[in-house]
Amino acid sequence: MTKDEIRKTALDILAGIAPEADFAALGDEDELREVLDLDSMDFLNFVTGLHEATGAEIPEADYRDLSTLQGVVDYLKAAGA
Amino acid sequence: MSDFTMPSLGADMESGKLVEWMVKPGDTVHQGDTVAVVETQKGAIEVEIFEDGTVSELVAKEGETVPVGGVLAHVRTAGDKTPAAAPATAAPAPVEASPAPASPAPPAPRPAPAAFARTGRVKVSPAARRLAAEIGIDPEGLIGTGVDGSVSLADVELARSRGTKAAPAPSARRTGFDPAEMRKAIAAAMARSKREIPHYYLASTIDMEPALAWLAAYNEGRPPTERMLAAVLTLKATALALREHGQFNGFWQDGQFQPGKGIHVGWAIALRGGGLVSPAIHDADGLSLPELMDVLRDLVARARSGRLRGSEIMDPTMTVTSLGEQGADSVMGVIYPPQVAILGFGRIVERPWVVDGQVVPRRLTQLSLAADHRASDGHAGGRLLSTIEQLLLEPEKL
Amino acid sequence: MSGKLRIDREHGQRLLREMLRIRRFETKCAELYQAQKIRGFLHLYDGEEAVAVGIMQALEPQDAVVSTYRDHGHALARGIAMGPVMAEMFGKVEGCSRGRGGSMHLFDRSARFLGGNAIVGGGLPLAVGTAMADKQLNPGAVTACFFGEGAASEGAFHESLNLASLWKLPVLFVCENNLYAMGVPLDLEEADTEVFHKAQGYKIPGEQVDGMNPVAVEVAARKAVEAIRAGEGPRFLECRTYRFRAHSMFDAQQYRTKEEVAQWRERDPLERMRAWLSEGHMLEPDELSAIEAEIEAEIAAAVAFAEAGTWEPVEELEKFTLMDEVPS
Amino acid sequence: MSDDTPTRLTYREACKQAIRDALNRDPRCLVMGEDVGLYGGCYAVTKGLLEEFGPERIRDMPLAEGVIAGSAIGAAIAGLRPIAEIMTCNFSLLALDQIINNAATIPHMSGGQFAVPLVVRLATGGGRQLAAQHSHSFEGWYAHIPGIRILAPGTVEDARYMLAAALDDPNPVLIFEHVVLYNDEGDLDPEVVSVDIDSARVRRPGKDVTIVTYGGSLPKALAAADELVGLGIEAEVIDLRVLRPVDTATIYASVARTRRCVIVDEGWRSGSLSAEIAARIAEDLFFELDAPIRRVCSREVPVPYAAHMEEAALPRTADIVAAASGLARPQ
Repeated sequence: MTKDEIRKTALDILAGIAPEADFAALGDEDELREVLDLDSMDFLNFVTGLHEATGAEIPEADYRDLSTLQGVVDYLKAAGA
Repeated sequence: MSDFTMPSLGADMESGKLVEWMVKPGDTVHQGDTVAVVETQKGAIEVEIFEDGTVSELVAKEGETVPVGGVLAHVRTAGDKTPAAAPATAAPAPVEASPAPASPAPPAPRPAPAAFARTGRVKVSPAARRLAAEIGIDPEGLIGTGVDGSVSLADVELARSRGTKAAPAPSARRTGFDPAEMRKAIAAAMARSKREIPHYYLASTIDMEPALAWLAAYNEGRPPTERMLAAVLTLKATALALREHGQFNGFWQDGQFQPGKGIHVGWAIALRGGGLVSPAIHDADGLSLPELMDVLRDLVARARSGRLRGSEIMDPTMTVTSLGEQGADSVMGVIYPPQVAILGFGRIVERPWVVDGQVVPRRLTQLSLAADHRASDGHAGGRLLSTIEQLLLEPEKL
Repeated sequence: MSGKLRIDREHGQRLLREMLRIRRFETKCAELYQAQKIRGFLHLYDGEEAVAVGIMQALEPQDAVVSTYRDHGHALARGIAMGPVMAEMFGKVEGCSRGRGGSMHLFDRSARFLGGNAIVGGGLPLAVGTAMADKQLNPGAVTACFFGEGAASEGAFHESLNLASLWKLPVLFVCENNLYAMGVPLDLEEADTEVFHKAQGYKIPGEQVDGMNPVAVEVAARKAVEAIRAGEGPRFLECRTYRFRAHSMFDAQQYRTKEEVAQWRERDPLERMRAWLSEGHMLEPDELSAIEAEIEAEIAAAVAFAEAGTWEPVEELEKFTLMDEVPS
Repeated sequence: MSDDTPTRLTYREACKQAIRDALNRDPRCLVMGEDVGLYGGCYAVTKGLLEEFGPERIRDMPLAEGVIAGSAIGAAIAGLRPIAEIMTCNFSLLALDQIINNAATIPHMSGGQFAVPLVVRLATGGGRQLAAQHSHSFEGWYAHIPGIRILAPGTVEDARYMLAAALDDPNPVLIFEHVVLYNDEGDLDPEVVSVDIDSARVRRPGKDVTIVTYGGSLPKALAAADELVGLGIEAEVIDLRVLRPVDTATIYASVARTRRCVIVDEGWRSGSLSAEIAARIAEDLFFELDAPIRRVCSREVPVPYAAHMEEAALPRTADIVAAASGLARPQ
């Protein structure tokens, strides 16, 4: 997957979790959980979605790397997605 | 023959709108089957039936608003298959010679349920009904000040001026919640709670380190779909504690405490766009942690899509609210009547903590209890908190 | 003009021809009714032709005619073309009332034919009104008002005779006394069965006429109209006549005997006229054949005209309910 | 209209001026009816006209309503412009056959060959202790009939100018004059010299409730509107004027704004003109309504003689106030 594809995949998953959010206004460095008001269940669902879309394992210890959209893209790219 | 009636899905629900029948006359139903979808202030609710039998007649029509207690359907139950027992004073009839009646006895006149005085449909003027549809207000939920108590244009306009927002266009089955209606329901319930329930409050700080460490170890190596959240541990600990402290698990009704039948922990779920719903996790004390996680995941998803079941709305015997990682340090909850207690878990924070005489950083949470002083005293509340703390310190036993 | 009328060959043949036109036309109507080309009520004039034909001889184009529901004979004798009359009965827009009136309501403005009127006695006040207007706007014009003897029982009859006499209006009241008000015999409906006596109560000169004889009717009509035009006020003719057919197409005729009908048929005005003309050498057999052939051709053309007619568009249903202007 | 027309005059005088005007304007025009000449008219509307126009133009007639109407119809067909007077609409039942079976049908039934440009004036209504055979309101019945126009002048202006419009109309026009209005005075606007006979009029604007009425009930409706102001209700009063064909557009425009409607009709409620108007509002304006339609009609009895009984039988201002306030301020 290209970075753009990863980015789009991540945004699609987030849109399913927070359908009301304005993703156009979402910056690459914004704290996702804060800006999108994601609770732990939401975040788990996000991780689950990424796992299912890319096959990446994403252990809990790596959650902190997924705090921003840029982080998600970099992490998954590095994970071989 | 028994009546399947409009359930009370909340302390302040007066009526509900039957949106969809999921059964038809002749269908066999079993206890727990969802048979209808009812739209309430809290959104569309799937309503279950609580006995086995055969649907003989659908009394309410789709689209009809029925008061709580009003008959939705007639159900022929197992007992109907044999003739009614003869009155004690009648001469006993020989059992073998007693034939099944050729046709069912005519139903006895059914007295109107005493719970509601407002029978029949709500009167709404044509103009009011049209405006309400245009701006997405359910006019039948408004107070009518028009002719014969009808909901008039002015009543709808008043509702609009009070900030009622447009709801999704009405459809045969609505999903999601109307935030304005939900706000009203919360307002009514919370106002009643603060008016009627003498709350007392207790709080304890709990060391979550053992639980979180256990959880991290559990989740490690598991794919995301099998991972658990800390909430599962707190829920399970609470459920188990309630087994020991039954005076917090039940309802204050008719001037006395009525213990809950089972431990059905209400889990407070914040909805996107505002609002809150606390559906029950049935018999939470009997579920394993992975089972509990599955239930929780499903419940949150359905709550947010507006597809909760009636029993989930009706049944909580006690409520747990968790502020998660983004919230405040602690919460002093407001009890949802007629429950008698609400537990709150504050955000988990890392703080200095003394362990074995050493100050060490630990992840802590504030556990608080708001309880109905009519049903329990502070001493008992303290013991409840203590039990939960002990359980969380030994997560492997949960 | 004296009470005698000199009938020449041409005039005599005209009377016969006019009566024959009506008779043959209505025979065709009865056939077409049974073929369901004509619907509604159909009242035939069979036997009474001498009245219409005799009266119309005395009228001028400026005069008005108010008719009854048994109006085919009046309309044809007044000169309304057979085609539009037949088309009216078919309900076609080419009919003389655009197909809105049917058999009982033939109208023709150019003939001042103010309609068959299906209310017994309904036409009399109307005729009084046209006469009243004519007296002022159209001096010398006469309104001939036909009605049956059954109408003499109606209040409108008495109100109209009274007013016409009171104001000396130019109305010729023509009572077609065929002895039955639908099925009620004359002596069961009238205290005084000499209907013309009633006119005398209103000081209207009246007389009884043999309605089976066109010459007698014409003689009486000419005399009456002459007086009316002279400003002497209304006149009243009671024409004793008889209809050979039923009241309408749906009538078992239980109120009279076949013998009675047979007796009256012996006085058939057409047959008497034909015999009288033949005996007086005013009608040769080949002339009669020619007349009959012409009439058959006229009827065939009228039926063809009606058949070829069109239905008024339903969009025009409400047209003329309220008029946009007074036709001139 | 003559120069010396007073600006303020009675309804009766307005009717008379209208007739005089018509007779002066058109030599084909004449008045025909019972006691229109020597007697001066049962309600003195034609008083003095016999001397002015002579017996050919002001024709006293026998007491025979059938031939009054019927001969007027024939005369109209044959070119005159009669103004027939039927003393009261109660007597017009004797003329019903001619009006309905001839006047209303001949233009249509003849395929448009004959018009009936006739005007019939009739007194209508109760309120003068004339009891049951002189006090009934039958204009609603006549308004049922296609082929005729029904007018109900409720103001001095309409009494003065509707007749000319009616005579100009090529159709039979029945003008119902309410007996209690004859003595009412009103001002004539010198600028107005004609009125239409097609439209209803808003006699008083308001936003809270529409009161639809006509003829003799119009003053009651206006009085009720005055009283309603004290209750904080602004009633709009619509004068139908023309009962057939009824001007629904004006009614609908008003009710669509006020969303409430009271219909005041001196006819009996059952099968009345008010029923027709209520039905049309319900058919065409249902979704605009914010309250049920209400009607104030005569009680379903023959109008009695005794004053208090008669008053109770007819629509009263208080009834209209109660109906309107019940809709606009239900609680």
